[in-house]
Amino acid sequence: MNFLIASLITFLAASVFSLLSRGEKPKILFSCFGVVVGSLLGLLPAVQILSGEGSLGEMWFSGIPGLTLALGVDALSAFFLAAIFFLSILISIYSIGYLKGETRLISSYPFFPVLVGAMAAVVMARDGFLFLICWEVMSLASYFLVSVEHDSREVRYAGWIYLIATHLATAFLMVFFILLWKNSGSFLFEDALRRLPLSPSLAGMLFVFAVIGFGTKAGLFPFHVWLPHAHPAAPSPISALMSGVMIKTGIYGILRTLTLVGGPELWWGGLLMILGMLSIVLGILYAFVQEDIKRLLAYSSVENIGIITVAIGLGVMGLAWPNPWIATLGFAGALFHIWNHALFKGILFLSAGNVVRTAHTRQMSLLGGLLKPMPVTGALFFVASAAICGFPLFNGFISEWLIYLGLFQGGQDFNHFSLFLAVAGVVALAFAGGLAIAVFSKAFGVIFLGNCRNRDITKITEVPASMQIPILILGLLSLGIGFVPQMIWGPILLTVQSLHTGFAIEATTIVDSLATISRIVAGIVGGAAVLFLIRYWILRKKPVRLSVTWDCGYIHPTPRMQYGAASFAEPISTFFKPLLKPILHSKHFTEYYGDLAEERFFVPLFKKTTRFFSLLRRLQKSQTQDYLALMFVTLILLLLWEVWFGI
Amino acid sequence: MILLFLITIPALLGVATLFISGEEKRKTRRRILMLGASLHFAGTLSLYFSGVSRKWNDYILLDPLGLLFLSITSLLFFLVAIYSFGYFYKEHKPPTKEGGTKEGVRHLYTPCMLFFLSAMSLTTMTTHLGLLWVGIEATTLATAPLIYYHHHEQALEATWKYLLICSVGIALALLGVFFIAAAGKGSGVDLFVESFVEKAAILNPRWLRIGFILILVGFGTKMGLAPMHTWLPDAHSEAPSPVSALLSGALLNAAFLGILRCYQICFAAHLADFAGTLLTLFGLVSLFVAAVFITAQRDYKRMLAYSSVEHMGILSLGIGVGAGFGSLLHVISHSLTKCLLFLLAGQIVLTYRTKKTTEVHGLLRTLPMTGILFTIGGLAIVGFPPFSPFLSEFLILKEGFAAGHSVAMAFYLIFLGIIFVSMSQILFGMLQGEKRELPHKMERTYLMMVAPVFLAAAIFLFGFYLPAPMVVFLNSAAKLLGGPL
Amino acid sequence: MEWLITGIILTSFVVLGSSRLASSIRMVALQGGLLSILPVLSRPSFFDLHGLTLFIISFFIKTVAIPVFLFRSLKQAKIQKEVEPIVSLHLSLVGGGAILVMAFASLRAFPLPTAPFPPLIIPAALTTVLIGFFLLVSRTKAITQVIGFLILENGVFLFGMTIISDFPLTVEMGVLLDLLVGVFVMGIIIYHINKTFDHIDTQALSKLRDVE
Amino acid sequence: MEFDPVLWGLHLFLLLVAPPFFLGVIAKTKGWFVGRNGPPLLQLYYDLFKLFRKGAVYSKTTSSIFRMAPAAIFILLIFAGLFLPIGGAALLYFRGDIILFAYLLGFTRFLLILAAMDTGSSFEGMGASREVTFGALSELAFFLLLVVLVVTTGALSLNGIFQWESLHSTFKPVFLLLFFSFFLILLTENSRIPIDDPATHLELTMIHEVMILDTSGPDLGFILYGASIKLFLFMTFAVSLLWPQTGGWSWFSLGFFLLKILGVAVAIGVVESSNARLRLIKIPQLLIANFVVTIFALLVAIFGRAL
Repeated sequence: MNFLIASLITFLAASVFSLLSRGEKPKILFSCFGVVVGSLLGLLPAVQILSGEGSLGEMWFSGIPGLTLALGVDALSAFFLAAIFFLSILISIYSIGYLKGETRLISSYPFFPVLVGAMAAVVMARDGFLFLICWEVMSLASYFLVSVEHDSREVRYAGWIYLIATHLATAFLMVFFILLWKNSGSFLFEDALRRLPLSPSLAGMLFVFAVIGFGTKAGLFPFHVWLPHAHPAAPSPISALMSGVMIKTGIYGILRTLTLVGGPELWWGGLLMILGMLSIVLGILYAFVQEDIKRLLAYSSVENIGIITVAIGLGVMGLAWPNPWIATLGFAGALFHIWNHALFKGILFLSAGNVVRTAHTRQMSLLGGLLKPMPVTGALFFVASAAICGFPLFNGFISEWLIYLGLFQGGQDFNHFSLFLAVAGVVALAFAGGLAIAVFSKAFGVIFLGNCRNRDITKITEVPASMQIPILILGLLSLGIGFVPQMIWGPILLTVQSLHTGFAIEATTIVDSLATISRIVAGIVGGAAVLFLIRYWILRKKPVRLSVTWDCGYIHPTPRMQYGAASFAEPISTFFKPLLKPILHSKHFTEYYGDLAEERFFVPLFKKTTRFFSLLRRLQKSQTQDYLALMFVTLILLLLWEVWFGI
Repeated sequence: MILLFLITIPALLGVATLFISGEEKRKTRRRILMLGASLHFAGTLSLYFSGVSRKWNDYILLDPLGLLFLSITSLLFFLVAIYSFGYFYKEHKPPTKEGGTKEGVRHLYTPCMLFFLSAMSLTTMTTHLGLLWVGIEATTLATAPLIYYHHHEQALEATWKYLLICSVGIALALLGVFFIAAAGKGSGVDLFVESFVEKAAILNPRWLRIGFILILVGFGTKMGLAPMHTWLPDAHSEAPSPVSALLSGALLNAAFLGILRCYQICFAAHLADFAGTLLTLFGLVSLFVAAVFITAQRDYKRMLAYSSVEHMGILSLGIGVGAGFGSLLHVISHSLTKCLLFLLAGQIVLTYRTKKTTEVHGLLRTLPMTGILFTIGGLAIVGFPPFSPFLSEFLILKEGFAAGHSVAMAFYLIFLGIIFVSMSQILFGMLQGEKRELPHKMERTYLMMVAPVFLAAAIFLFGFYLPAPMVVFLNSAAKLLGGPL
Repeated sequence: MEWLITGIILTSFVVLGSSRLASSIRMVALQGGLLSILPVLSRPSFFDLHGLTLFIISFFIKTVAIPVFLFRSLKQAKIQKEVEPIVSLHLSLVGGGAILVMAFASLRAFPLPTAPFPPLIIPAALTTVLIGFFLLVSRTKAITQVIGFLILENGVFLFGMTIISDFPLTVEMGVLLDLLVGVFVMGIIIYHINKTFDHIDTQALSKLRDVE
Repeated sequence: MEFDPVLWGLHLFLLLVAPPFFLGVIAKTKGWFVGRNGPPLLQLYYDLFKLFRKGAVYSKTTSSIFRMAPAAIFILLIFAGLFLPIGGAALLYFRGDIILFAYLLGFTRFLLILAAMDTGSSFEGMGASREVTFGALSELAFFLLLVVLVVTTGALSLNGIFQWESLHSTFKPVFLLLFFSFFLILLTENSRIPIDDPATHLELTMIHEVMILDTSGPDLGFILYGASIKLFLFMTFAVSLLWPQTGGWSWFSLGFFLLKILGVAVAIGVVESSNARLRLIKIPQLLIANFVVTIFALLVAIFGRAL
């Protein structure tokens, strides 16, 4: 625990020093190295706990009577802590390179340690009040980082949407914790645990509140609207951090809720699965039609959060049936995917950051052919794309495999409603799998392959090493987990078991299967190596010529005639037009795909409310007489009520 | 003795200042203001040390509730006095159409401020209903010239409305006092709250209820509860910013104290349900009205004024659902935060020469210090942790749910949400954006920054930590209202 | 005492039906005078110190100071001498009648002990308060609103009579003083309104609002 | 899973040698239908032999992705083949290998698309775009089909599914539905008429062929070889679905298996000859219809299980 406290203090100190110091260098130094040091300090106990050395006790501090601030770490917290600290280290190293010359970002970077610290504190919080405070501090810190470039209108809008989404969601969490408090008389989690089981209606209500509150942060449909705005607006390392770990704190919240409100019911899992499937399907569809690379990645995060949620929903249904095998597969798949998504989404956002940094545009249709000038970035983007599509060899496959396995098992063991959901889950996942190929072949293909579509950016060079190495580490880890998935199975199983006492299954079958997969992957790599050698040997003596791409008889093709992002997406977007609702911007001759939840629900809701209010405002006549009459009428009404009350 | 001293010293200084007129004596007047503020603040502080009697005679005495309000007033007054030095210095310097003032009433600023302080002290230091009423009426009269400070048409209109509506309100409150007195007629009570509480069992509930309604409407007008709040946005937006800060931070509290005193009686007479329902109702209506008018608001001082309506609604709601501790804490939170915001708004008015939200952009880049403090204040006022309004609003929510007022709490949250959405849009619209080069950029008046920095630090600290004595003290005050933590 | 109370009600009605400002002010002065005699009559002996002091002060304020002050501002402001009601005078009178009926009808609902005073005092107070309110709402000129406020205040004072024995003198004096200062400040404001707008019609005072 | 060298050798041998032959069968069938001789049965072997001896021409635009993709695709297909029972039991199996199988195939598609986009040609980009569209739809149907199989058989590996008892003993209508559904997937995935036309190069209707316009030499060889293997895998799947292997492995069963594959190849030839290529916008409709058929099969399977 001391290490973790020290780590939190380090973050705080880093932020304060960075805020107070003058000049760019010390500011960068304090904020980035502070995070590195703090994260390393925190990583140690987290890893220790995950290797099975029990949980850490609680620390208490009470500033206000009745509201204690308690910290503690169990396996679930440690699992998230490890992800948070690990990614933070790499991102802060990346930031050192990224920050050079970004004056405005540097002056906002003291919020970076605050954000990391708040995330850590959120997962360490052991009482509702501290949780809420950390939760909002986390939102605020990330808000300020998102809206660094607030000179631009879009960024302001994005920041605002993010702020209101997260704060309104917190209202649900406030109610959640207060209802929990009402039941147990204390905000401490352990007291809440002592009062289990809750009445089914209360537990159900709590669960729904938690899903709304945490789902918003996680980016679950239809509460995801802030996400596609915030990610493009934020600087790339921040997008990576937010997408990689911050939105996972929402998932943490849902998992923590499951431990707090007791034995789950079947419909909880159903709710999660339905929301998850909606997120998957719509997330991947929207991702596919995006022109902006970071918006694409943001929607892809929505999809992946959907996958995680489906897995948790499956786990919950497994618990409710009860079917420990499915429950284990569901929860393990979710946790595994959380790690995996942190890895490959980290790579994707950071390498997208490299691209944006060098090419100064996020529009994919203005890019192309960047693999040659930026080989490292490109290669890693490829690795991450393959991983996020869930191909074997890469880490993404393992988690998707676990989740599929659970869903298939559900198709076998479940009945009625749950069976239907399990099957629908497979379909949704398959749909996402097929479209993920589309999305990431588009992203990688349009940005890194072919010719550059914009002549202005032909003089692109690779970014400095400090911006390559963190991505490289992430990429190696992504491959490593794909090769030897067993290596993090232990911690995951430990975490799953800490979620619920009912997990008594031996998971050796899974370990065996993972070992088989590992061997197959090795075989594929070996086979590929052999084939490459053969190919090399064949071509060694033969004439190999370089020429232009065959133009099918057309003489003067220009790079701008290549298939671009929009044309690539055309067949599918035509097919799904009813869901996508493209809005034609006649001024720019472009199509913009509005978000279903945003355009059809939130924007009209806000507009209607505003209009209603403006009607009400019109009643204000601003005459003294009217004001007095209003007062008088109020008085008379109250007196009449009193007379009625009195009788 | 100190109590008497707290009432009379400002008054005497005020009378003395009346004779120091003329533009050239401006500095002298400000110094006297500072002197009065410091003496009062010192006196208030000394009350916290044991050995100082909190009772002068039957009429002038301080219970915990009074001490709470007195301390807030004294502190805010002290801070505003410091701020005034810089503010009026700057406001005077570049003579423009908006900010410029005519000679004549300006010399009334200091005496009226001091009279206001005196009246406020009287209000907090008595449990006698009649004297309380006198104190509150006196605050109205003392602040009217302050609102009229700028002497232009709008100021005149605001002052007229303020004076007339509040006077009518206070007349109703007087009627309410009579009704409460009538409730105890024949049972040998005098007009002290304590004696009513003592004899609560034999009070006529009918008269008590009518009396409470009248008091609620009457003092509610002064406090700014909707739908009697109508004067408030006008007065707050037209008054000079230090005055707005005091109006919002201190004056509204005085009326709230008036209502609390009557609630004390109702509570003792087992009418807590009745009074609570009314307070809850007014709280929710105020929240709703504030939400309606904050949305798409074009004048940021009016927005802050409506936010005061909102927070008065929260206070009323808090007492109504039985969250005594939370409400009293919210009194502190709101006073500090709103004072901070109005003081900064003054800074912004001076720099941008406009009160329109659409014309203020890029505050964070143009005036970094003001911008940062305004961000803190803005986030605090919309209920973001880790600032103290969040804590108090959270406590109210918690107690509300605990007492089973789920529906009221749901509306509370919805209205807070709407206000948050509207207000954050306006606030961040002002804060963010490109840097503006303005002709009147004069941020570095340290005197004007002392108070905001102090206030920001205080609301931050109280967001997650309340000193133990403060908790004890708030609890003893909340016990009078039946809602200790 | 019934005579006095009836007189108070009647004066309110005269103000309600009067079209000239000067006569309105005079009537308010008269009402104040009647009101200040009332407590003296309620005492066992005429030379009771409490009652006498109150009589002197309230008589001075209500019948002398305030009307004089109002006349002064009327003269200074050079305002038109008409009342300019929103609701016509006839209708006002009808409304006043309705208020009176209502007040008497509600007598049953207010069974207050009025000990030294006749029970008539309660509906009278109520009528006066309501008529004051009615004037406030239905007249446009600032000075008529002050008059309305004064009548409202008189009604409250009348009500206060019933429990006068419970009031210590200091507080009553404070009440009256506040009233005086309040009207005084209002008078200044009226003066300023007139200077700024060339009239004291409060309908001009409606610039401050949230919609444009 | 014991390691049996003979079995492994034979299995691999079949996987590597047999596929080009069946493409010849299809071509022959088609030729026969239009009343011509058609190309020789072993034509693809000659082609491959020729290609692997050639040099190559690369576009200057292309990067290493373009060069490495064909071989990688080939090896991925080979490994996918290890999970299918070819004339007996599969070489490798574990719980959940169906997912691995599907994703290996998905990976090949991803690589092929990227290789096409690497050339920077608008034609190949177009092909990639179409491939990705139809691929996504057919993958959806394929997974649903897998669900039906898992629900009916209770097994989670391809081997387990095709060794399942009642798949052998009683013939259920579900499997007929599934077979039709899968046959359409087969046609889509392997670019056969009516979805695609493997014979054309320069029509605006093509999908698969246009993506490999720039590929030459051994790389083209890998692609063509791989395509034939993929077709072979799909035919194996189809055959196992309709008429699975009974008993253990024997020379007889192997021969029988090859005969069945031959039948499927002829069937493909017949379908290709008797149908015109669909208009491009009709294809998604066809695939959705296919999806609906699979859902029908799923319902039949679920309610059949409940009985």
